[in-house]
Amino acid sequence: MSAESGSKKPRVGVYVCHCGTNISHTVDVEQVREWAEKTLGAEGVVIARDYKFMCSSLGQELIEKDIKELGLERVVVAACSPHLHELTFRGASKRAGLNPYLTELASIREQVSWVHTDKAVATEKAKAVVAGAVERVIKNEPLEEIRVPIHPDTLVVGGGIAGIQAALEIANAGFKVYLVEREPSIGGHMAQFDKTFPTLDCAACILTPRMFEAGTHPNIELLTWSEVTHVAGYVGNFTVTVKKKPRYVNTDLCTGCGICVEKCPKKVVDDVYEAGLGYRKVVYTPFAQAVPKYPVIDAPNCTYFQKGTCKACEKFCPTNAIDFTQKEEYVTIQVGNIILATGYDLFDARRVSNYGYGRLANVFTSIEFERMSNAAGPTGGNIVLRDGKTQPKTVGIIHCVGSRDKNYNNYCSSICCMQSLKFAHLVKERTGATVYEFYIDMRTPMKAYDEFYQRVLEEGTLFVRGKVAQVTNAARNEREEGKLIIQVEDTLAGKQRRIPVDMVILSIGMEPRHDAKETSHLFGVGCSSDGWFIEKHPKLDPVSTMTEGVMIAGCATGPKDIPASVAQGAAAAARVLNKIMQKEVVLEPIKASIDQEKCSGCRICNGLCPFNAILFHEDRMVSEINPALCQGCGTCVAACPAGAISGTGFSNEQILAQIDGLLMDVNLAV
Amino acid sequence: MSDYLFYPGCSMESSAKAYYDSLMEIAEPLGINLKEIEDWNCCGATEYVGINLIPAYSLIARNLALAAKMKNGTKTVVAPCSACYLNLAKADYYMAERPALGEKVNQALEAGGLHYDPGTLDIRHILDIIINDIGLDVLKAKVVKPLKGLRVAPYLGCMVPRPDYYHRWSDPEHPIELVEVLKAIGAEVIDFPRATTCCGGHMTQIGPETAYELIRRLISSAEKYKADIMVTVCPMCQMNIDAYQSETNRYFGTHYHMPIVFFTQLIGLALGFPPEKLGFGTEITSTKAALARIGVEIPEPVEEGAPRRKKEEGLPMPPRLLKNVKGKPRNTEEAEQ
Amino acid sequence: MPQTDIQPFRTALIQEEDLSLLEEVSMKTAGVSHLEMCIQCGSCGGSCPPAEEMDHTPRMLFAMLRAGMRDAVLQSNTPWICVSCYHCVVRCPQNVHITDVMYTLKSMAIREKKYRDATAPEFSETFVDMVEKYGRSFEFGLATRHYLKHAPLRLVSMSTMGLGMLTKGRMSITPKKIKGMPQLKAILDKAKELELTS
Amino acid sequence: MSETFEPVIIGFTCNWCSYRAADLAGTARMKYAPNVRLIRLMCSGRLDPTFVMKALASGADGVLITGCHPGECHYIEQNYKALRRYLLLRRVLKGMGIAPERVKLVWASAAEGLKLAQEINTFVEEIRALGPLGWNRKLAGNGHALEQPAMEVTA
Repeated sequence: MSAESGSKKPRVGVYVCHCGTNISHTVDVEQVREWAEKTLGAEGVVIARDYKFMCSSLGQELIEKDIKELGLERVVVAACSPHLHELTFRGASKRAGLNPYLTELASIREQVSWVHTDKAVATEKAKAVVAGAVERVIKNEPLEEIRVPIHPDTLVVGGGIAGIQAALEIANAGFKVYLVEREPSIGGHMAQFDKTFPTLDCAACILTPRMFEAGTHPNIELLTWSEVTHVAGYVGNFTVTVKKKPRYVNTDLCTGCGICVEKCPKKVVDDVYEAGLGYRKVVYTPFAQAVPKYPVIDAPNCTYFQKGTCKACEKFCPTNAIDFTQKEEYVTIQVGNIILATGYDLFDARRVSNYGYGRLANVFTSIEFERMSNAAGPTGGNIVLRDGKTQPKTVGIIHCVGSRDKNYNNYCSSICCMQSLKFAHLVKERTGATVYEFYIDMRTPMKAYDEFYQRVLEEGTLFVRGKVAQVTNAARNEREEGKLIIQVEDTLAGKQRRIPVDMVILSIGMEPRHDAKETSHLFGVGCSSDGWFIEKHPKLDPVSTMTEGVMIAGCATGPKDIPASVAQGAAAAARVLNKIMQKEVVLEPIKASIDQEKCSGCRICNGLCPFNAILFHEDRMVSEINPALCQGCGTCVAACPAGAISGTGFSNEQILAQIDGLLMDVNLAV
Repeated sequence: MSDYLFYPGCSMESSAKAYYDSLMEIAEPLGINLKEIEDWNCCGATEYVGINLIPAYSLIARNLALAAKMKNGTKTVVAPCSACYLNLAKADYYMAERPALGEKVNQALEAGGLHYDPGTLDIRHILDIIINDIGLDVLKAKVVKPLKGLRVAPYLGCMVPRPDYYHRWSDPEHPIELVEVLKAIGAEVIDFPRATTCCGGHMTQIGPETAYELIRRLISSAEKYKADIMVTVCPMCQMNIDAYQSETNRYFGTHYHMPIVFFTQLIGLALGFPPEKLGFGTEITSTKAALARIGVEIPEPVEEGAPRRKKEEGLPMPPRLLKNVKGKPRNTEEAEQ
Repeated sequence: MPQTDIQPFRTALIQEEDLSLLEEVSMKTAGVSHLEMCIQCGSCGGSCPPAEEMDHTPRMLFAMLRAGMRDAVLQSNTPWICVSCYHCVVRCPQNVHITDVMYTLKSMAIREKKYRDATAPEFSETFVDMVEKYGRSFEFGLATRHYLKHAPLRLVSMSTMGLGMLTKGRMSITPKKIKGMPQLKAILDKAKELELTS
Repeated sequence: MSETFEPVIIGFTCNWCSYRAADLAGTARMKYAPNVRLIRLMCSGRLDPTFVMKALASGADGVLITGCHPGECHYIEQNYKALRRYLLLRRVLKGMGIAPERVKLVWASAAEGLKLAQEINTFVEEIRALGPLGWNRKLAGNGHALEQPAMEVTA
């Protein structure tokens, strides 16, 4: 490589971090420093230092001092991943009067010292990584961060307990919230439950006040029976389209008296709220405490919509609130932040055909059991077999149905152990039946959970450690005749057992919403291959997403129990409030722009932008990028045949220079 | 007519001759053209793999290599025997899943001038062909004598729906394919809970007491559901339940009489073929009474299969020759009481 | 405690531990066994139709493999009782190729002559002998040879059934031989020199 | 030089997935071959084929391109564009007499540190098997490398 010595290269400082021994254990830091000073001197490096912890205040001061005293124009810190400390070192530069974007981090910890073992080889690679960063930083341009005002309103998607909590937190802080829910009422899965573990509080008793508060809060606008159909814009300035499905009930007139429901002559199986275990009318409110109180007409099942006659509801409505002419309605709202609390679906137990759900009458799912044990449910809280009257004498509860199984879902659904223990307690309490629990591992890690396990043990529930092989009605002898037989290896006894029972409860796991992929595209959040939304950081940023301004809470990111969902709802709200209070948001100035002189008007870039940030000016026959919409991916930069598009932060010059730097040793060897 | 490469398997020439004969009869009207793999050899059943892995898979793969040479237009190999079907399919699957196995097997094959690349062929079972290629509509259209009033227990056995690495079946434990075919020919199909449980396999030879228990579970269950006859797709299942039924009865002191035939035999009846052309009459447990219900007369069997010592009402006499004799149904829950 | 009391126990443990056993079994199994993934849930032992005849459930056998208890594993009757029904395979939450592992354990037990009852291994060997001789299985030869050796009296009790099979044309007294015997022999001879080592 | 050939590979990573996968591999102390040097882009869609050419011409023996799984792109669908360019690029390389296997596209989500490490190991072995490219030496030699590309078997 021909180094043009004497040319006016910017003055670069290189700082190599030991990171305690995290780096120096595998990389000869001293050697890297020496080499940087000597070999990269020709490239413009005027100073190279190493230090135990560059990120410490002393380390940062070192850099600040050099910038001021040596007149550094570029800084390279060879340390950890930029995702950890890029902001730290940019801050140091800024304090010393250097544009923060003239500082680069070279990752020699995550990409070198932690993943390699041979010290000599690792040291060589560290040098290459540093050289790449030096060559790149020379081509960096000073940039100004972008500031965008934040719209103070917030959209919360999903009216389960996580969404309700988030909405209340923000509303109570004095800001407006739109709470969108696709079912007729808010409340989510929690509204279906009877008791909650481990305290056995009645779910309705603790949820209803929250629902009521959300429904009547002056700062919360409920959009139930509604779905988000389109999202445009970016943090601080989202434009969201919401489809309001027709209720066929004029909510301005309806008083929620319930006469229409009473008079409606048609009953259908309620697959949503009653989980298929009970019936509802065709005009209905899902449950007594529903918020809002207005009913909905289920048009596909309504006799009037299907046959043109009936109208019983209309006839009897005292306020003339029934309106068969209602149509879908689209409303557009402006918000600054969005919280996704879209929740989960339940695993379809029929997929585990060896457990017989759907084939064997007295095999129930956990959600069916919740409804059955609920005093407001289809059996009035009586625990009975499918015939609706017989109390079971023996009940088997099977854990991990559809979870921890490569044939279905790999993950642990986290709530099933506790839920099953709760069922065992309820069955005992209400029927006195013999209860078996079949588990692989008992997982009771949260507050007061293991104590609940102890309590259920004490109550005499029989625990069998083994994944149930099958539930069958094929008896082998008299004793099994007419029963459901649970066949399992009792792994602690080392023997196969066949246990005849009257009722089986399958503790079914949680799954991502069936439409999670579409939702993730709609809001531009990441979705893992199994369908759960991806957090910005699983530990340190669990309620943010990679998309600024879009938060997530509750089971949308994975299975959670009620306390965790509530905590996440509140945490997401805190994140949003933090943004709102800042009044404006700082964006990375990574944007593409088109040189109008070079643009040939070929329009190749136009179709490449998924954010519709590229406009084509018909009159001048050139394209232009709207910096407010550009997200900085750089696809158009790479595609422009005229080389007219450049991208700040990741320009061609920067990347080509980095390649040169990374391969410097190879070329020196030629 | 659809062309298929055909791997009959050893039992089709002997113990499951009825399967072979009936399949040959119904193939033509259903439009199935079976081209037998030239000079095929035994698949090794469940025995060879338990002795020596590479020779066992080489033995299977010789058939695949021979079939691949003939494939000409069709890449589908049809096997009617469950064990053959599974062995051929597993060899193809494992040779790909474990390249080291594929490599070694091909080294062996090359000693015989052969070679097989996994994935070259589709290995399918005859039931899969009938339901998915020919289709229920075609089958229904060909039925001239629906088996109305015949209560059948659909018995698929183990090795067709499991392990099903290629996901060809509706369910590994409660698949619907055989049920659908039997319904299509007009039979009354019972909801047989043991449709895919084990018949004992080779245990009839090496551990008969184990096998008898498994056979007992099957026939008692079929009888409980008032089946007239069991219907299978597997020569081993047919053999165990048919030929070992009297021994099972003797062992437990029971009097079950549950005939079992191949599904192709019943399809043949429904398509109007005379029973003697379909191999009826070769079973040990007579089908006479069962088929009389639908007005089919079976040629007089040489040997009556039902237990002859009918007097045994009291305690059963266990056969003295067997080890660990237990004269009553097993109850694994005994210890629990 | 006097040293002599504890010594035999210790020795037994040291002798039995063979931590490469699991890997060896996995390597010798067709396909990718996933044996190391076993979570000891027992869905195999629960599924197994003849589990009650086994001295160890499959799950326990896998725990013993992990513990390196070579002799105890290879002496177990479990693989010989396995009926290859694949119920455990489709239910295993970790996709362990259980049936194929059983085949591997059988072949290892045969090679190391560890099996305790010769009936099953010799049946398999007789079957294979027939196949290697004729290229096809030969039920009559198999049955007569097997029963003569292992259950001569059963031969008598089964003769009614056997006769029935013969008269109904379901069993042949003469074996069928394939044309390509030399080719098959060459393949199998070569195959016997080979082993899965990776 | 040592007897085994140690290839030098340039890896392009996406800021949102594979770069984080590399971070994760580091945090989890997964060990992998040291032959790959990574460059961070905001998206695999930013990958200009020129970058690949430049890397190969400057002495790299192979180029690894990594991005989010199809359907998981942070920018909605730009990784599909990367895929299209990658396929085109391989055709071009082949036309130039360079084994197209020298460039490989791998999907790795932010959670797939292990997968990324494994893919890197595999790719290093693949390039090791292909041998050195040495395009930069040719360039340094006669300055006409593009007309006289490195000798490659392209059967």
